[in-house]
Amino acid sequence: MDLSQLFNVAQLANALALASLLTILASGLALIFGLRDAMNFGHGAFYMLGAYLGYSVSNRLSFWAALIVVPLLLALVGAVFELAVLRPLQKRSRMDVALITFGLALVIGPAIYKVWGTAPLSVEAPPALAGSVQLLGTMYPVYRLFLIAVGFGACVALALWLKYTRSGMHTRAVSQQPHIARMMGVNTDRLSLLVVCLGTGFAGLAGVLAGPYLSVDPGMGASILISCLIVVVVGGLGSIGGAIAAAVVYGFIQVIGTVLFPSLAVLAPYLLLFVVLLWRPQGFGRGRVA
Amino acid sequence: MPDTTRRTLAAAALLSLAAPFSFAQGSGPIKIGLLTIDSGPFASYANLIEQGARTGVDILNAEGGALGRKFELVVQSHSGTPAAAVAAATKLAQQGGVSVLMGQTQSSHSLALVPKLDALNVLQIDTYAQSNDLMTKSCAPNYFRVNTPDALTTRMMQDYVKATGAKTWNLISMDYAAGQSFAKGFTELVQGQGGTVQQSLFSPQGTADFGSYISQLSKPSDALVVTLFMSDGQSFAKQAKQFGLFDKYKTVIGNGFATDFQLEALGDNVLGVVNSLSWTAELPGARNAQYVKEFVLRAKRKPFYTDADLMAALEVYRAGVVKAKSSEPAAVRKALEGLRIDTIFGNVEMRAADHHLIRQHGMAQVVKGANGKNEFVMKVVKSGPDIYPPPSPECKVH
Amino acid sequence: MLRVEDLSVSYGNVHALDGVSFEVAQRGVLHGIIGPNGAGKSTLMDAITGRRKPTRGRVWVDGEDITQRPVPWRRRRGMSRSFQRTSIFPGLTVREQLELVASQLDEPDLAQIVDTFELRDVYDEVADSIAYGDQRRVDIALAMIGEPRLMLLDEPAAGLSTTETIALFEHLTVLVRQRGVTALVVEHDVDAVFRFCDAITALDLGKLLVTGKPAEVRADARVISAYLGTAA
Amino acid sequence: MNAVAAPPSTASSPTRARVVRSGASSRWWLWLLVVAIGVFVPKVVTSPFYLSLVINGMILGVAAVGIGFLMHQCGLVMFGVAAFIGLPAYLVGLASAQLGLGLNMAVLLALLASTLFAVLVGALVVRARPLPFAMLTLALAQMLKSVATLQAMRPLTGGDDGLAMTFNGTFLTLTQSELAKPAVFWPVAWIALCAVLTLAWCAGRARFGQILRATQANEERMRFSGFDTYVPRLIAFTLAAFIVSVSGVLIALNSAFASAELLDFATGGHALVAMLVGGGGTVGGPLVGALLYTWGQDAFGATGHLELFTGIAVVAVIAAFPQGATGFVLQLWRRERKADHGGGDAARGADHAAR
Repeated sequence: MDLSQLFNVAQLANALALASLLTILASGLALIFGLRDAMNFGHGAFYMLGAYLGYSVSNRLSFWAALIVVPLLLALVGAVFELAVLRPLQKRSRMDVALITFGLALVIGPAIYKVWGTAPLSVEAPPALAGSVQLLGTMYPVYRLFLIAVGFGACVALALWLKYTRSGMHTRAVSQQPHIARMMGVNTDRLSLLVVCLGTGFAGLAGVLAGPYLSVDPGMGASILISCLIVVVVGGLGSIGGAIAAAVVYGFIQVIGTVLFPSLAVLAPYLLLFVVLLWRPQGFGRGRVA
Repeated sequence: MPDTTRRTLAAAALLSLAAPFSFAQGSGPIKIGLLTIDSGPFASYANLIEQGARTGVDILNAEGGALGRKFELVVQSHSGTPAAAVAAATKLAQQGGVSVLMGQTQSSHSLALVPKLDALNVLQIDTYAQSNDLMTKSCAPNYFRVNTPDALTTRMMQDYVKATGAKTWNLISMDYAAGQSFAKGFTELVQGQGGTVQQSLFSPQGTADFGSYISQLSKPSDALVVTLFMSDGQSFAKQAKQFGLFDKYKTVIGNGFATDFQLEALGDNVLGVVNSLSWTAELPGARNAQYVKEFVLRAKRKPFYTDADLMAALEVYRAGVVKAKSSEPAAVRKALEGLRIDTIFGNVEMRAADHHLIRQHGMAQVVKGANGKNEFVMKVVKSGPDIYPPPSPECKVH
Repeated sequence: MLRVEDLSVSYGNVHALDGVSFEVAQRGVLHGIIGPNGAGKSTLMDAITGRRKPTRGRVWVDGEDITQRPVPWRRRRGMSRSFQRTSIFPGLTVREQLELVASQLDEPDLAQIVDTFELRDVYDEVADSIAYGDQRRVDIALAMIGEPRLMLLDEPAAGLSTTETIALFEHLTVLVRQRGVTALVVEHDVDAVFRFCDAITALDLGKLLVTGKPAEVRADARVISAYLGTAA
Repeated sequence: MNAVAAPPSTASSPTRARVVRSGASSRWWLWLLVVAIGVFVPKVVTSPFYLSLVINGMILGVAAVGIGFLMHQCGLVMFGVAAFIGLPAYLVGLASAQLGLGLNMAVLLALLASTLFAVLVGALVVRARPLPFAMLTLALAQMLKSVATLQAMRPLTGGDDGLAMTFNGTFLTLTQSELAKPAVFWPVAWIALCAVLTLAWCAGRARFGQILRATQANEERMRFSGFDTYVPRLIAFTLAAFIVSVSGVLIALNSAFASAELLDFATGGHALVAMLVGGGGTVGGPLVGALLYTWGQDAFGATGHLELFTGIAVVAVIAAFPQGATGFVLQLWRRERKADHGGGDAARGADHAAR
């Protein structure tokens, strides 16, 4: 396995493409965890719902319309999720909430099969992003560059929102010290609604972006959920900065692993999770939002 | 088609008419069990398989069934794991009263089922699993196979590889039983003809992003062989198009990669790809043409190779029942061994030594059809005796 | 009995405890620890009982250095403590948790402890359903089991009325004298401390002000200024 | 099926203790009687299909009892239960194929190796908080699955195709083909299930269980009461893993086949769902959940709605009745008893035991 494979631009871009998709998904999960202290095992199912809605909307309208409409639809789903599940179960233990979201994922899966059937669907990239372009000597799909741009753009926007807006500051406060923040007059319920909608909206965005990048099939939710959990935990539960860093590391480990030790590549993410959870339980970040 | 087959065809029809008068052992419908998968990557093709089997049974019943009894299809779906397949087969055999099993049995399912067939007292006529083991060490008295195993695909490629004149090869296959055995066989084949395999990559099942593999394959060689199935194949095809990978190769060969029932979803991503294909509607033979006509009439779509394999399996079973004059598994097994049967593949033999149907196999290319739709055109067709390897000594069926 | 040497605890550049040293020589005494909020009383208690690793300094009990010893080892060797925020077993009844701990530390006379802390009437209630005052007494009773030689009580009177506080300290004094237990009491109620304790240590901003008899400490200028701010 | 409801805990005042002790021994005799009768069920229920259906339910029940014990005693949910189902199943196959051991030795080796592995893994993961613990065990199962399907491991485990086993010799005088027949395999599964239920019940009732539940309630106070809290939890994890390993071995013995799917989250998820629906609060709860789940798998399997119904069941159970089906039933039963006697501490005692 000559090493030139490792350092050519295409492999670097592949790692960033995977990292950007995971970042969008993981930051959504980290937000929900930061605010509601709930590890949402249904996040993969939201992502899959986003991909299937993306398929339908881009067929009827256009891919660009889907990029806007689907995250909003998922934000609505997020609102229902917050009001029907997270808020009433605030007092319950973290484990109970996690198990309920696990049950939800089991419900959303078959619901999607009922509507869209079980055959894998293919979503074509819009004409503007369909071709490939010369990237420092090798042909590289335009769509993936777009994906990298959107992925990190979303994260920058999220970081700016957290840093410079009032609701962003409240979010950081609540995720660190919920009781004190409540005493300071932060309406945590209203804020949680906003944040959960944002989190599931991000999952919808990731779903739509995944259409042309990967394939839309019934197994996509479960496979990416485990990667997403690893990224969030390794990044530090509830920390957005940590989640972004962990997503990039995860992307590189996955790509480099595939090139250097193809069969062991599959093990790399799990070893990463084991080492982090045991050696540094709060993960890379400071274990709180941003 | 030589007229002898036409005459034997008429004789077989007569025979089936005469059958009702001879009192057959057992009465009521002859039940055929169909295994389908309801979750995982193969689930999306379950209704396709069921439709193929149901249409085949309807055609046979229209031709008078066997021994004056009609055939009846009993369908049982399961979650797709080998253990679930065994449980579903047990239910069909003990609860459904079926005397033969067929359907969506992947290699791992058939390998798990074979040791149980005797205890369940049921035959299995496989149309799905491709593993070579089922022709060698994992043979069993009650196990028959109609579809083409991997070894055959590799031998089919032999002449085609020589014809392309390509010297350097890249391979990408699923890190999966079928993928592993094929890659090994193909590498030996290429080296045998003085060629070299530059890269042989394996991608775990359920890989979504093939970017890192495609970038490695971008280091060109003369030809590329893709052994990826189902949704993995579809993802690879789409992403390869985005990378413009196929344009870098003179020849691209698919094994289970471009299949007719995925052709529509694959679209132009696979234009020009040559794929091993064991059957197309355009194959010669009166019975084949008649089958295609009736299939389109009943199912409102063109039959794929999976439907043809199911039809052949049903025809083989009918011939066994007619010869044995009973649907009792042990009797049908003895009757089938060495039997020459008229099927849509023509007059073919069910080899006694390893219970494999010696039928044809081919190589087809994806071309833009007259109506603008992509379709397969057979480039090479080989008859069974030319390509089936001699029966393996490891295989014990008595 | 208990010797604390240059004990310090710091988080980054915040020094919650800075070089505190003092000694409690006799047995069967009540030793008060006082100081304004944030003086480091609880941190001192946590460092001595092993709940928090000190960044510097040593703790000796009966001449043996126990600074690195794990918490369960210390409890089995007779060093017990109660908690500022009541820490008992919510799911178990009072009887079950007292009997459980008593079986671990082979307490000879559990009945005496139950009666001393007036727990007889809530004995079979599940801990999280009894009154706050009762819960606090269970917390201290748990620390009393197994004839500990050294007991550290973290604000035992927190949230109790003055009469209840006095009754509590009276019980403590009886048990301490009877069982020869040395009790270190961190307490805000300064009057109770001056009235019942045999010796007192005063802390402020993580540093030791003075250790001595109640009268001396009461008169000490540094203690007055620490509590009342600099004298006008 | 006899759902073993947890008998009321020991009486409160000393005088009643003597009365209950004699009651306890009579309960023991009743339990042994049920076990003895259960062995002859195949004489009554002869249809091989229903027998094999209930056997699958019992095998799943054994795994569910294992993780139910861990959840009830330590509050730790083993998401990666599949690891300890798949590992012993593979080990039985490997021991008989690669090491050529007789079946009895192979089973023993599989259980021992799997339990030893649990001690090693447990030493690491038992330290973690409940949520990271759940994810660590999930990662463990997925890792084992990846190893099983590694190219290098193909000669040993058969990769994706799975490992078809040929046993040497017999398991307690039962040959491989006999083990495959439901009527013959029933006593093996039944005795294993009853042994596991008794083990979990006794461990829960013993002081060991009390220490675990107290540690779960307030670990700091336990440490400050002189209890080491790490070793008991490690022992509880190992015991739970051992129980789950018995389930894995039963699968290998009955189907003589092990595949990577056994290590997949889906298979593990079945045991988890069964335990949650049945109710982890009692020893028998997970078993009832497992039987319900297997029946559902057969009834809804054909319609493909299985996942939908299990999802709804999990959400409903956790939201509405946290103690699961058996916990809910026990509560109703106890409320009547309370209504008849007008209260009394026995009822509250029992309720505690089920907490």
